[in-house]
Amino acid sequence: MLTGKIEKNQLLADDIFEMEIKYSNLSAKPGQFINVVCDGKLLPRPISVCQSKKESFVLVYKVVGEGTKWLSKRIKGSEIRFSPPLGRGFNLDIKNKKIAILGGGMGIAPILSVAQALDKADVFLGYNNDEFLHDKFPNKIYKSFASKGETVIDRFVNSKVGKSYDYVIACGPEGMLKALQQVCKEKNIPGQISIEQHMACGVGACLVCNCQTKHGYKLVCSDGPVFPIEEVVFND
Amino acid sequence: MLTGKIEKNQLLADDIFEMEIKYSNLSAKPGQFINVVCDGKLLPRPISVCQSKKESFVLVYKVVGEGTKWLSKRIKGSEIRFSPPLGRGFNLDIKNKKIAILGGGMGIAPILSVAQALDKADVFLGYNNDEFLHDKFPNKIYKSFASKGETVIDRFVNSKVGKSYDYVIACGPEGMLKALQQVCKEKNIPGQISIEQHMACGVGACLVCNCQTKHGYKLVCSDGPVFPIEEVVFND
Amino acid sequence: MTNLATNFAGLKLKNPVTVGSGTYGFGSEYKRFYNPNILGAITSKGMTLNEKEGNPPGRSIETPSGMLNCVGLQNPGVEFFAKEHLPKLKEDGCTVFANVAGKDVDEYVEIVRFLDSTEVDAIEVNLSCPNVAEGGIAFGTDPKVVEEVTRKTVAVTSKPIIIKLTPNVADIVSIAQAAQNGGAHGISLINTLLGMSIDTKKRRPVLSNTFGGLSGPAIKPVALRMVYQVYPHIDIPIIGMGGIVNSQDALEFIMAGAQMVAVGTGNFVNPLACQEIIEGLEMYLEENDIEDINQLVGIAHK
Amino acid sequence: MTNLATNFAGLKLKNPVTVGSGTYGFGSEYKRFYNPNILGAITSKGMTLNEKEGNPPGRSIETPSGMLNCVGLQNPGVEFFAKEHLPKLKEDGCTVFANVAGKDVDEYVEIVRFLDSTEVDAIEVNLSCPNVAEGGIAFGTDPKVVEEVTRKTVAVTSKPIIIKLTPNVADIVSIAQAAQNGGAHGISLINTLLGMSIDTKKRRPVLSNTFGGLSGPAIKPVALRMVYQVYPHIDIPIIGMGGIVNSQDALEFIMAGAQMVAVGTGNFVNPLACQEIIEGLEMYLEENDIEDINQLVGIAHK
Ligand SMILES: Cc1cc2nc3c(=O)[nH]c(=O)nc-3n(C[C@H](O)[C@H](O)[C@H](O)COP(=O)(O)OP(=O)(O)OC[C@H]3O[C@@H](n4cnc5c(N)ncnc54)[C@H](O)[C@@H]3O)c2cc1C
Ligand SMILES: Cc1cc2nc3c(=O)[nH]c(=O)nc-3n(C[C@H](O)[C@H](O)[C@H](O)COP(=O)(O)OP(=O)(O)OC[C@H]3O[C@@H](n4cnc5c(N)ncnc54)[C@H](O)[C@@H]3O)c2cc1C
Ligand SMILES: Cc1cc2nc3c(=O)[nH]c(=O)nc-3n(C[C@H](O)[C@H](O)[C@H](O)COP(=O)(O)O)c2cc1C
Ligand SMILES: Cc1cc2nc3c(=O)[nH]c(=O)nc-3n(C[C@H](O)[C@H](O)[C@H](O)COP(=O)(O)O)c2cc1C
Ligand code: FES
Ligand code: FES
Repeated sequence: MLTGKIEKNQLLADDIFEMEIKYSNLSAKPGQFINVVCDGKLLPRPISVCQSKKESFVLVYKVVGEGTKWLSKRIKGSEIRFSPPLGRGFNLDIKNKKIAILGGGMGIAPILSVAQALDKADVFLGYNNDEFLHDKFPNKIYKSFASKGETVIDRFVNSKVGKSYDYVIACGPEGMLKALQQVCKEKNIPGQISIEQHMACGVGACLVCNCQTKHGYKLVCSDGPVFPIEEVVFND
Repeated sequence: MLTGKIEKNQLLADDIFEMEIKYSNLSAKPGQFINVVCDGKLLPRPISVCQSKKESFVLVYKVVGEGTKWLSKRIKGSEIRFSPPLGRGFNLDIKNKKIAILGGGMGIAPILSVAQALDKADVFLGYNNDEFLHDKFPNKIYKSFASKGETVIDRFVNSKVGKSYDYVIACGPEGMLKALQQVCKEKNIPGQISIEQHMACGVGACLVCNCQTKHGYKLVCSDGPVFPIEEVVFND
Repeated sequence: MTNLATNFAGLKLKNPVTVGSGTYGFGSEYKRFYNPNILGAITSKGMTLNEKEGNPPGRSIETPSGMLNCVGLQNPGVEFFAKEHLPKLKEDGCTVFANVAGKDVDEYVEIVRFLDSTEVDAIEVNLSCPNVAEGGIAFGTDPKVVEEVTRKTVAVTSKPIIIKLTPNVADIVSIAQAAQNGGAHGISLINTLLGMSIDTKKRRPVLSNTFGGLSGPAIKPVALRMVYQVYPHIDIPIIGMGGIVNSQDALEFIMAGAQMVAVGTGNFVNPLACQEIIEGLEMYLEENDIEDINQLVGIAHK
Repeated sequence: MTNLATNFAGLKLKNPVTVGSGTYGFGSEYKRFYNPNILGAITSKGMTLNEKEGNPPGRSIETPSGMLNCVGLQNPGVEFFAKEHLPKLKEDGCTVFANVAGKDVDEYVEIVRFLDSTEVDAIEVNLSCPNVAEGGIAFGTDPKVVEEVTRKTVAVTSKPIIIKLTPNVADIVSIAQAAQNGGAHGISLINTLLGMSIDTKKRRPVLSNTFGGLSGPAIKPVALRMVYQVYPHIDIPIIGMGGIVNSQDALEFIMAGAQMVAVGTGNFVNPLACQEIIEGLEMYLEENDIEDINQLVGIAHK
């Protein structure tokens, strides 16, 4: 495990925190995650690397259980332990495409660095209520708010521009990805999505993090977490 | 469980910390303990109340495992949860006696408030190395240092004055209490000692904290932790 | 208005929460925290016919998310209980389950016969205590013996008999069925798992009895599995226990098929655990618009 | 100079540390953390004769100080292993224990016969996986079947056969003795305890297979107890496992009677666990002036 020092750990929005960790050259690719050790919990927690800088990196996480609650209470200066970057990130070798990048809820964190790398792409951000991270995107942004009755998929589909995209990159809750997959299937749009599954080893050794794909089970930690959108088979 | 706020948590000596907790009228009697909740550990940790003031109380504890390590990392202002005072404290209704109060190592913490109540008594403090709490005692003090080859029992026995005591009150490691019991038996001196045992409920319900006495098993949490020195039967 | 009241083996209880035998003494120890009569029932510590001294010191050690104990059935004997503790409990308005253990079938029968003439509301027969060489483990692992003890104890009392089983078996379902065949009115699942710990400094077992019973959240998955496995195979109600410390845990057991739940080690973790669990169950019903907690029993099977 | 080297069932190993089958893949996954050839042996994931898909998603959940899994023996089949993974492991200088499971006695025999012609150093026969309806639980709970599988697999190979037992039994000693009677060269203790978890929001079991295997520190007291119980009753060596995450844990198992220890869930907790345990054992020997780790095996019995 690697060790870094917390430089910042602040509330961004409802229960959502941004943590900056001092550590040189983590060199995570967009879409990769790290396994974060949370005291008192047995297994480390997978969290996407939101920003990977030269001397530090940033995690954005939501408090949903005891591990993330513990994280949220770490103060500046304390040490934190984590794995090297894990998983396959997004393939950014997408040329001559009109790309839409969609992030829903916590799914906004993993797509920030993708959007920064693909700054010509349009970005659709779906919030529940409070917005966060929106000011970090260099792209053209379309926001939607579930609290106002509009999901990010609604926004994407309803947007006139929506019709002209020929590639999507997305991360968000399963319902959102499933809806997007349906839309893309109808319009024959390819793309990549990042999905979640409970993990243990994080490196492809224990086989607990499988997901159903058209080509049989794959491992979210090592074959993913990013998969071609058409490949993932969601539950009904 | 009760909740208090940490006012102070500072290193006193090697691995030994003093924690002051803001809480009104805990009203612990000398020798009583509280069960302190340590995050990440299942069972609360029994710690003697070292000082019980009107608006706060003080614990003095040594870091020996994960629970006490967690305690030592709590910062000023954070909350801490604990039980009401538990166990029977020392019986201070000792009239016309020439009393020696002996504390060895962490056993110095529980006897401070006894010594303050019985300020005519002489106090023998046995340290390993670094001294702590010695400046809080209003009594005449005799110190000894194991690192210099003298135990508190050596000091007590060797002290000329020692011969004239007719009552002892003591707390410390089992070896010390056993040696003291031997001395007291020979000289026919009565007294009270406070002993330790692993606990679970802390209130006399689960029966895991028994100790051997001349009158059969007794419970350290509810019959003790203070027992007549002649009553406890130590292991060989 | 939501309903926490439940019917267990013919007894009307104000809620489905009791305590694990041996973790709550005879009730008085927890009075400083709340009035024990808020519980659906109080389960007494395990009692034998005559007073028992139990094991020497070195009776417990904490383990990851659990604890080991080898109290060894220390108790004042069933007569003392009936004279000293029971009247107080009844005065306070408690429903009382008396937990009993014997060294042989005869002792079980004799204790139950004795308790039949007292005011206890039900008798929980512990066929599982792993600590005492003469009793304990053997009884609860053989379906024939389980059926025999059940049949003989049921025969000498008009009070409900609850058979408490050991989890240290390969097939808990057949054991539970044996209890039902013997005429049991309910089943308690589970007692502690047999475990041990070694002091690497002394290079010796930590517990005075070498082995002890493992309890607490560590064993919850095993306990829950057993309740879930047994539920579809018997018609008598189950008291589920093993690692319950909050109302979410209690709900898991209820959904797995427990008609009642018992809080054991949870009382040590938080002396208010039982009270908070009762409140938590009430809140859950309200928030989820469920009228009666009994609608949730076994719902995870559907 | 202290000695960590050990002899296990006739194999000379550089130290007594291996990994729990199924927690370490086929070794390559942990190469980014350290070279797996530092281990006394690598134990492969569980293999069947033919490729197996395993259970649908929803294969794991964390529990207090433990985890449940129902991977369901997903594996590429033993031939693929021999062709793709084994040569690499041998090239790296690893000693390899191949863990195998069959749906019936014949499949066990066939796999072992196949592996006999490969470079694996020993074969660990899993009689305990609780996840697969056809195999798993039944084998390891009946002494007669244990003896039969052991005898028949030993007969078709000149390699050491290690029998891995399930803890979900009432009497582990008689099962271990059955393995010894069948001619086993070693015993692995323990596989996972059968458990489950319920999602109170969905009111359904969390795992796709309803039940799963409980592993991690939560089960350490049970695992240690079984090693301690079995040790005096057999003459073949034991691989102890269940909740080992650091060298103190490993020492407890060794003192209870384990000739080797395996780290399973511990690898997830800390990917460097095995390496740190090897270093920790070395330090312990030095600090305590013990020449040979084998002097500690079973010392808690003395
Ligand atoms: C590849 C990947 C990237 C992720 N990136 C982020 C991120 O950038 N920001 C963020 O807020 N969250 C992210 N998550 C989700 C995050 O891992 C969980 O919210 C977190 O593990 C919850 O831990 P807890 O202890 O607070 O909750 P608990 O529910 O108490 O956790 C219990 C167990 O379930 C696991 N678990 C719970 N929820 C999830 C989940 N959604 N996915 C996987 N495991 C889960 C935990 O790891 C733990 O083992 C990501 C998950 C994956 C798989
Ligand atoms: C009545 C009483 C009063 C005490 N007063 C003090 C005090 O004022 N200052 C102080 O430093 N220590 C005191 N102790 C000892 C203190 O309880 C232990 O040091 C502490 O529980 C260790 O917890 P841990 O998690 O750090 O260690 P671990 O060894 O990891 O604890 C593991 C388990 O063992 C128990 N345990 C370990 N050591 C002891 C012990 N000596 N006595 C009882 N249980 C133990 C723990 O409570 C826990 O359940 C007292 C003990 C008792 C019984
Ligand atoms: C200290 C202690 C003493 C116990 N004594 C008894 C007993 O006398 N009779 C009995 O049937 N069960 C006894 N048990 C088992 C509990 O009643 C309960 O079945 C078990 O601990 C699992 O529940 P838990 O995890 O909530 O503690 C005891 C448990 C503990 C921890
Ligand atoms: C994810 C996972 C997969 C496992 N797969 C196997 C297996 O294929 N064969 C086997 O014999 N044991 C298997 N086990 C059991 C472990 O090898 C080990 O016996 C058990 O987990 C206890 O050790 P631990 O607590 O250190 O994990 C598996 C355990 C886990 C956690
Ligand atoms: S988490 Fe172990 S294989 Fe993915
Ligand atoms: S700790 Fe429970 S009786 Fe003393």
